[in-house]
Amino acid sequence: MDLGNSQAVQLYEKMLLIRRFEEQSGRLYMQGKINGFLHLYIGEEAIAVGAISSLRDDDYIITHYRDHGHALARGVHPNLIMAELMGKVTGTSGGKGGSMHIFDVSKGFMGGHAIVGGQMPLAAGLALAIKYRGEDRAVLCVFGDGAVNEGSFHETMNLASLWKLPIIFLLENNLYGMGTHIERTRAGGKDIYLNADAYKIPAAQIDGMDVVAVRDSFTEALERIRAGEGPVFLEAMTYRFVGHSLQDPQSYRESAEVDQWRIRDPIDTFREASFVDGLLDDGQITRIGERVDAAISEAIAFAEQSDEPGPEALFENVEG
Amino acid sequence: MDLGNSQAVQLYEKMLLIRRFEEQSGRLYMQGKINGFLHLYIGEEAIAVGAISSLRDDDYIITHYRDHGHALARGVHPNLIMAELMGKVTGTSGGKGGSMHIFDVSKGFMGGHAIVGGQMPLAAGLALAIKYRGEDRAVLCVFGDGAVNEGSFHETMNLASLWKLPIIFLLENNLYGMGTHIERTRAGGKDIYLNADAYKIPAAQIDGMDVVAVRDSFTEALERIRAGEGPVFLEAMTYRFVGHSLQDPQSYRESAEVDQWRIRDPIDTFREASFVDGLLDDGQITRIGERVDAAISEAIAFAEQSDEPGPEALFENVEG
Amino acid sequence: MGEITLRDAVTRGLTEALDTDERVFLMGEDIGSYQGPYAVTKGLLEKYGHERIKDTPISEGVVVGAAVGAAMAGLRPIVEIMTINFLLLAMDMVVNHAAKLRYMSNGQIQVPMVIRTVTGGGAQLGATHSQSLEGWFASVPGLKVAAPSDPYDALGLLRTAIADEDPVIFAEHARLYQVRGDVPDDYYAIPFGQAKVKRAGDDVTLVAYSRGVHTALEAAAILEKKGVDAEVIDLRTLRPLDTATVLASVEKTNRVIVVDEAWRSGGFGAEVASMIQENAFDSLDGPVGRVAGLEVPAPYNGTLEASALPDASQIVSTIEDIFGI
Amino acid sequence: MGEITLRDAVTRGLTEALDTDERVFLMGEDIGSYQGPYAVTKGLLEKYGHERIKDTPISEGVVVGAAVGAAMAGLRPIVEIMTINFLLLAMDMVVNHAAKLRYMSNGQIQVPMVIRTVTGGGAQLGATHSQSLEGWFASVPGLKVAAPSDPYDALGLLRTAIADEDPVIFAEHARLYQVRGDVPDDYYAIPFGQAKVKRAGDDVTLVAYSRGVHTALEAAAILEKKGVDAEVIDLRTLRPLDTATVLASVEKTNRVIVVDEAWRSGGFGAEVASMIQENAFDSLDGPVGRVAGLEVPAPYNGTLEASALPDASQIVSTIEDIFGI
Ligand SMILES: Cc1ncc(C[n+]2csc(CCOP(=O)(O)OP(=O)(O)O)c2C)c(N)n1
Ligand SMILES: Cc1ncc(C[n+]2csc(CCOP(=O)(O)OP(=O)(O)O)c2C)c(N)n1
Ligand SMILES: [Mg+2]
Ligand SMILES: [Mg+2]
Repeated sequence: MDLGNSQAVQLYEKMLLIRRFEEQSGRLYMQGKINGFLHLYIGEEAIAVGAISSLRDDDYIITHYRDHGHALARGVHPNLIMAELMGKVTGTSGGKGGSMHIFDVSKGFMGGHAIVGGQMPLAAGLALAIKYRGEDRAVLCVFGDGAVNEGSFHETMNLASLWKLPIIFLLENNLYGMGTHIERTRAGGKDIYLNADAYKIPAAQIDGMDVVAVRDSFTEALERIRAGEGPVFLEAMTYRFVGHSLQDPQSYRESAEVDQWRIRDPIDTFREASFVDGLLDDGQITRIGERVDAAISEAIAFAEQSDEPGPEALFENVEG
Repeated sequence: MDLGNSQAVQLYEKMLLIRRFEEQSGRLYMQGKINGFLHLYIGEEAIAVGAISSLRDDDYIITHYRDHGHALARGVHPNLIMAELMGKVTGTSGGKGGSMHIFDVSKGFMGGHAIVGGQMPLAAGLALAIKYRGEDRAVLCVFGDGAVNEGSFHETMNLASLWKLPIIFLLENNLYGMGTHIERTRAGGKDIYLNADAYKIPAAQIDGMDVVAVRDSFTEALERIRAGEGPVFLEAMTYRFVGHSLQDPQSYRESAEVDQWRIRDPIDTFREASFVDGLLDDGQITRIGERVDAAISEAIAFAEQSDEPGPEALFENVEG
Repeated sequence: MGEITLRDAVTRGLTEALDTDERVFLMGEDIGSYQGPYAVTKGLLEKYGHERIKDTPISEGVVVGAAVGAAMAGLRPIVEIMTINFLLLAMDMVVNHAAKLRYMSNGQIQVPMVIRTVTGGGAQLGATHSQSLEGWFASVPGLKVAAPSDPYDALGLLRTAIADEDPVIFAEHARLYQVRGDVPDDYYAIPFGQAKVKRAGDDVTLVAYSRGVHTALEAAAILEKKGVDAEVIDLRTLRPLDTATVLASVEKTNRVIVVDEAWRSGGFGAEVASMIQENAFDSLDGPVGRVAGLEVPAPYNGTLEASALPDASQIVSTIEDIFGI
Repeated sequence: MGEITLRDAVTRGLTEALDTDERVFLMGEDIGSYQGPYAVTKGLLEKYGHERIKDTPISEGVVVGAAVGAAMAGLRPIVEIMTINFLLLAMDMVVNHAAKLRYMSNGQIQVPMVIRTVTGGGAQLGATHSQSLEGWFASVPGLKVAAPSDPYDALGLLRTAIADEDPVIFAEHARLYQVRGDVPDDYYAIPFGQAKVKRAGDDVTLVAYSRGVHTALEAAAILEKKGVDAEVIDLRTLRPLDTATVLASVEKTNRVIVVDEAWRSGGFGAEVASMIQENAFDSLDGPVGRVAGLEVPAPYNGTLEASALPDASQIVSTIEDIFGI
């Protein structure tokens, strides 16, 4: 792998942080400490980490409800996210947003959007603002294979290309929208990147289980975007190892299919490859694991010890 | 031209009927006898006539607000359409629909829809009903180049192909949506049929100024559709010789452009070609002109002599 | 006769319609292989197959629109829109197509279809997923809106909805699926526009629908202890609205509170309150009171969210404030 | 000071904002090379160029959504949606995005944008093109809704709308563009939530907005001849709603009629009527009356359509019916 040692550490640590965060979130949900809907990112970590590690600090990120991974990859503090999941006043939105609506504008993290496809038109607007001001920033717009069938996808792709907006469209194709397989929802089949051609947007399909491949594709795409040449579309093939949400009985897929994909676990494979390439040694791997565990424990403790918002919060920030 | 004499008469007569009907509608609008919005089909007659002459009586047609041409081509009586335009009780909708909302269910003419792109999802439903019942009927769904950028286009194209619905998508590409040229609204440019591939729908671009070419493409497409192979997409290139509606100052286009297209007037060119090929002679042409003029005069007289709906009509047909 | 949940009552209504009317089919996101997001359609795919239990892409616009088209062609589609919040993506199809086609075609076209959808808040789903928008649909001529509060009504109203010749919005409250109640084995149906007196009383009328009925009944129990005898009316359908039952009650009690989970301003409660004072002004001892959702997007935090939704104690205190009882 | 049309007042407000605030740009269908479907943006493309006067594809969803995104990033987009009926295609962007983002982000995000749109019926455009849906938006926390009735208010409210930190629906009535009125040369702005007494009177209060104000003024002229002195209140903004001005008037006149072009059931008039009787019950001589749109989709035929819209004679006869004056 074409990677420095410190980069390997960073990529691995971020992915592991997301994995452990999600595992603990799931556990806390079962304990009733997190409520509402909870969508975990387990299995897809390489995408958020590969993509976001290639961005600049002044780029925007906007994503769907399965958003913890992207927020963590962006460096939104785990304490704040966990507190939000638990509805605490210290959370990213003071407990008023919840898991599906994580925002940290100080990090250019523009949400967490729970309406399938809803973030896409907003991404066009963020990018329009960049272009209007003549800046070379970019917008990362994340969405799932299910969102592709919404009208908002079509309208956004057209506008973004027509106006040459600086957006990188990142499709997380995990083959399912909730419990329905993409072959049963999309006439064009599972190779969605082919559709970008209809909008004259350059596109590629990439391996979403390979963090380095994701990162490299992004680096290249961003050059084009910053040069003012308009949007790029990247389809990362992936799989969610767990249910759609914590409510999901997963009756729609065979466990053999899940097992097959688990073999390609993005964290295990990256750790092993890095080890083989001499980028990570046993000591580092242990220390990273310890750091991540400490960060998660801290996040949980922070969240649990935080207060709920007081009644005065109810009417705050309805209007400006 | 591969055409019989009686077919030539029919095609010519229908096109002329539409042309004269529209000319008179425009005149009546200026006189204040027709109100609201009025969108004329002048210049595009070959499409409706070519397409609809290839349909069976039990096929459905659904179209946009620029609908007089399709209704006339389908054989909806000019009297009823003209009465509707004048808001009379004898009109297709008893004067309650108006120009943009012409319906004649007895002829499978399912409207006249004034929301851009709105007819497309309905077309999918009509076709779904056909398929559900195992029939070999087809749905003709007409829309403009402007409608292609609505989310409803995308959602409908996907569903139609996914479920192999018996729809013939007929795009009337007259290069403008109101006053905005397609190159300024569509990233993919003016060859819209290329987009059908993204949905795995077979598609072709056809000459919308040539009634026989339209008819032939339709005949072929319908075979496929009736065989249960799913939708077909045909893009007919055309031009409206007049404004978008009677309100349109047409400041957005050069008269030279209009003149250029007027050279290819679908009625004149068909008449001349038919004359050269011996399919229409001077006598026939004169008689057709007379018949058409008589039909239009009758329609206007019928409409003018008809009553307005009485007050009791107001609350009729709100609910079943 | 047996006690079943509201969920099962809806499932029974769907099954029965699928069994007895070939024109009926179901369409919606994840109603098939996922077994239904709220498990209402559980087992139906296995029983009726893909032709009649149609999983759709995530495309609310064309899902509703295709149902409209199928209804235009004589079928009787039943669409599931996962929650009423997502109907915002199909507003044009509902309001400008389904509701208008009969009128614009002067009766040539009918649109007999049902849109089942989940309404209401209180499940900590956040602002985008917790709205009660049924009142908007109830203001549109050409639409009908039903919102049952118990299993008996759910089945009886669903039967009427499916048999109706017009588009019906059938709003199932997310937090009522587990409500249990007796449902007869024999066939019955509940005509639209007939409210039900859930509890008779002489002192004050509580008008509600859907989950609000339970809140009102809770309040009635508290009021009873205070010696106040409340009458609770379940509207059952918002459009058509049974004004007669409401007005008869108000003429008896002279006091009325409307309970509504939607935001207070412009919620359906506003219509009910206006209608009552227009028609029974002289019978009223005081203004028609409204207990409704507070005017904030739904917060995720459970305590905050609960504080924004109407509850029994608010009903009791509103009665105290207005009528001094 | 000069007399200009409401159309020109809006154009002036747009021009001024474009001149003074670089963050302002316009976006909409046919606002540029077509010169605006209602000619409000005439000449602006030539003056400001494509970067600031953006013709868009016919895609209401992304047009509104992109404005939301641009506002999130600190610009001040002004969107034109050709008519309020087409906003049905962007409901999700307005209601579930623009209105929610500030709250869900706990104030991290602001969405300062204006959606200008044309509302109302009476132009024989048929059922799909003639609705008055502003009341729905006025029920959503996080949105603001302005609906001017004359050029002075149009400019004053538009200035406030553009300066506001939240999404504003700015509803221009299709049949008011030609209304003329004096507009000062000097700068002024009209704060939201301040109704205006258009005509003072002691006997009955007529509450209206947008075109309804003109209908109410016509009625007041008729009433005057009958010896009835009507006070006419123009709400100017529906959200926030100036309850104080309305209630003060009702306390003086003891009689009130709400005029609303939307369908009566669940129209904005329902909210106003409910609010009044809740707060001024003891001042009322009789019920709050409503004169509103009849509950039918708009018919094309002009006579029929006119009969479905509120007019002055209905106001007069409603006052007679309720108050016997
Ligand atoms: C407009 C809308 N429709 C439906 C839903 C319910 N829903 C939430 S997530 C989801 C599946 C989305 O699938 P995909 O885009 O592939 O993302 P993934 O969950 O696989 O990451 C659905 C249908 C929603 N939130 N919004
Ligand atoms: C949803 C919606 N947006 C905008 C309009 C206003 N409008 C009416 S026709 C039209 C142009 C449509 O162009 P196209 O589809 O190319 O059809 P054409 O008029 O050229 O036949 C527009 C923007 C509308 N009726 N519906
Ligand atoms: Mg997916
Ligand atoms: Mg066109």
